[in-house]
Amino acid sequence: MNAIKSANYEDIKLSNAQIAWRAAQDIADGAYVNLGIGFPEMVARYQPPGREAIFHTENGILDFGEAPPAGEEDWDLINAGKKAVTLNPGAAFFHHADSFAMVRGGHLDVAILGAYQVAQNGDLANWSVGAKGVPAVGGAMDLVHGAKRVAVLTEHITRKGEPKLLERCTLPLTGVGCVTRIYTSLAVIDIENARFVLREKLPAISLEGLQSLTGAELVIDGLVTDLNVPEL
Amino acid sequence: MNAIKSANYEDIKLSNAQIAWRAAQDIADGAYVNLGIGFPEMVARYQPPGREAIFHTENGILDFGEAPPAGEEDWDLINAGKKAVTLNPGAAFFHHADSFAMVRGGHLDVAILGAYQVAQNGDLANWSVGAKGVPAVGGAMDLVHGAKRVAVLTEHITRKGEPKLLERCTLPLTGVGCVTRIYTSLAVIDIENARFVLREKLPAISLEGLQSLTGAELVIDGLVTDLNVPEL
Amino acid sequence: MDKTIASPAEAVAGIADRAVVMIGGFGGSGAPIELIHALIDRYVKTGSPKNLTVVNNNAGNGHVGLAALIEVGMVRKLICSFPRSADPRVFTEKYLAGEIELELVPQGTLAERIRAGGAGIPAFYTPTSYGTELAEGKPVAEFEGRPYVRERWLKADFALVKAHVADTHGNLTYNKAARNFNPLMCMAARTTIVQASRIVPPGGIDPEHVVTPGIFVSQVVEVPDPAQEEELNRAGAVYPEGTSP
Amino acid sequence: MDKTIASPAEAVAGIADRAVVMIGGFGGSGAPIELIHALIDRYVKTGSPKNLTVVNNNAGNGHVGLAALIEVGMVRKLICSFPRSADPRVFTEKYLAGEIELELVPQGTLAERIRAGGAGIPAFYTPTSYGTELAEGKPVAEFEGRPYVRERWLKADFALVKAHVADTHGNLTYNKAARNFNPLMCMAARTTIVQASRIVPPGGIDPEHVVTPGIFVSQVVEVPDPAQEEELNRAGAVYPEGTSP
Repeated sequence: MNAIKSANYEDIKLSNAQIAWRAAQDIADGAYVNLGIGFPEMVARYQPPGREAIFHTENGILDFGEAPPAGEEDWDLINAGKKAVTLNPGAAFFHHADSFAMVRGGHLDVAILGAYQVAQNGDLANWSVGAKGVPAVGGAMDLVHGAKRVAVLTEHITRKGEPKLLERCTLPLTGVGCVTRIYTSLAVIDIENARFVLREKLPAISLEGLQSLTGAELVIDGLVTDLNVPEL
Repeated sequence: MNAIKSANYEDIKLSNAQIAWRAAQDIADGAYVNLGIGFPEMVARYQPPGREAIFHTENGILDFGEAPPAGEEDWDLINAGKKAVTLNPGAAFFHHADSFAMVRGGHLDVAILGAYQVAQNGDLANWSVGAKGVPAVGGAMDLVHGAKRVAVLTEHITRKGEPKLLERCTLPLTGVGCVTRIYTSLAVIDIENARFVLREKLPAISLEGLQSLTGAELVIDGLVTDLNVPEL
Repeated sequence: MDKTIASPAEAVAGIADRAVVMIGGFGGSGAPIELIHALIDRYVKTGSPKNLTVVNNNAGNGHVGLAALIEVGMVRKLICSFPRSADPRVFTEKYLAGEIELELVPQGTLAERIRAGGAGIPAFYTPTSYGTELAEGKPVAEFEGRPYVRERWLKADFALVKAHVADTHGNLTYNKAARNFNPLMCMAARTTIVQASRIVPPGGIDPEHVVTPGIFVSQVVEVPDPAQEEELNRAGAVYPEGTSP
Repeated sequence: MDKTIASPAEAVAGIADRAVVMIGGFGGSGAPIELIHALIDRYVKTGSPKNLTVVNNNAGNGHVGLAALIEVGMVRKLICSFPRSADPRVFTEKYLAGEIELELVPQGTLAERIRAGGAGIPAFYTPTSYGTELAEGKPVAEFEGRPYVRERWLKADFALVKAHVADTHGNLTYNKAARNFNPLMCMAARTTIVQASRIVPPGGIDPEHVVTPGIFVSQVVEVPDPAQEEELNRAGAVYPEGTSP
């Protein structure tokens, strides 16, 4: 990637909130959803009016809500990111084996996760940057093989300007052939038959420009529409 | 077996209640116990004073008590034999997977079951009399490989006068090498190193008489005491 | 989100011929009699669903509930642990006549296979049934010198479940030992249909007391004062009414 | 039968060197801080227990609870899913210095392995970790054309558990999401030691609301107003007090 492209990228790309907003539009009313720790958690804020998703957290809550005001935290009522949460009416508590029965047993409609890399065959790398440091996996490997639909939210390229959507992941895998849709800062891409199929892209970037920031072929198979997201 | 021996057997043998009484004396205070459907259920009546066992039923209750008076049954509160029961203070309900986690996971101190046949290697046959009719197994196969101690209550011989304690079971097995103690209508016998080791016998029967009603060698290894049981 | 369905008839309308149907309960406790009878009503009127595979601990008692489902001829195969009861004639006669298939499974293995189906565990090892004819043909492995039998998960197209209280999101509680197989079957079916004595709004069940979280439940239908199989049988009931046992 | 023990110190007195100890909690929620600190007190006084293998979802935070147990040098090996936290320095430094062994297990696999240990299931298959480096060396099998990894049960000599209410028979409830690994660990340990905010007589917990039945519990000790790890850390606490972080 050359510097000019990266500079341009910073100008046009969606913010994390905007990527989360776009992902939220695809969540059906009544869906059971797990949001990965960090940036994917923002998806909960952008549920379209009239739709009510139910959020699952691995540590044993269904239907938790917003964070409580500072000072009113109950530290027995936290999410997988160890942040204090509140409960919605209709919430339930359960132990970890039941929680991961929900995950592994295919009961979640969608899991939305962050990514270091995604390959065109659906492989995901999001838990380890390799040799150094302390490895930590949490529930990611369970989620990618459990939820009915596994979607990824990610910047289209790394801070160094390198593509994150690749022919093959080079980092340690979280799961094999598990991702079916990627919401990036530039585009919405489905994975079908081990290919990246472009569905939506920002009007501000050309198809060629997008391809040059992508580490594997972007296939056009049907309509490619504009990726329109409000200011947030 | 000849008819004379069988006639004599009927005169001297313990009643089912008496066999159950004897088995109850070996249950420690605080023990968690599962009693097989039917005759073994009588063991609960004969807990020695000052000892409190907690009874488990496969369908999902710990610490159930006596049957309620007729007409006061709650048919959602039954035991594994589908008989109405009551609860003791400290009872708990749980689903079948948790119930058999207790069984299979080695959490029960003792399971006390009936038997068609027991072999000197600890094999038990108590679920099927072979080809004809409808087979039914229930929780017996789980109990014999789960509880810390598996004991059997049984008549020493069949109604036809045939031995039930054998070198090898001839009926379909419930479990392999699982029984460690047998309370019969004539004796208390341990299974050790694939041998029947006689511990107690009724004073009214000779060692030779007992051996003649037993289908495998009765080994003497240590003291053999009198089997003394009150009238019940 | 509201999972409430107006009637048992509507709730069971989607069950197709040859479906695998788990039916909760242990004997009569926790047996969803009204859902079963609604299914029989449909069959009597339409001839469907038939050739069902039913998973239950037992094989019915008398001439109501599961026994009635078998008696009218809707069940091709039964997967259960204990096909005996106070009055098991309906199943026994069909079985001895070769009109119904039986897969006999030890009770704890049955429970664990259903849980495994719900938990995404395709197979597991258990000491239960090792060395017996119920383990014939199943893979065996040793762990720490002890032999175990490999068992497969059990899943269903539908589960018919009896709960005590449900909320409209499908969170459930049960009444006493009526819990038994019901929470497990909720997990293991593609579509879980629940009859509850009472349906309350979300928040009507304490989150600490939920036994089955709503994620495992597809539909809830209110059946106040549900029948108890044991009481029906003591009264000599037959279903459908007017048929002769 | 009364499983009550007078103090955390007495409750943890039997834990030997090289024991495998499961410690409940997810981060600070459900972490049995007082039992852990009692164990540290014993080690500080007697030099034992040491070379422990600890099973927990995490690796401690700050300088209290599990982090303190590691910091004083009692832990030889940690089995966990996520050894990161707001302040993971204690574990990180020992790990990078090669002073502590780490077995990293996906969170759902960790939970299921513990449950399997408690349920007498020596091994099971899961899709989790297939094709990743965490599955290296583990047997793989296909079911219905999909690959799965075989995982083994996990058992412990002791479990340290935090409950909300206990009765003297060991029946337990938990507070909100503090439930997490605690009920599973109760099942999987030879000796399960529970601290509860309140101990009530038998019958003090509704049988419908028991989360952990007493059969899984060996000892209960009352710890009213237990510490929350998060609050200790926000206050900059260090255990044992007076040591420097």
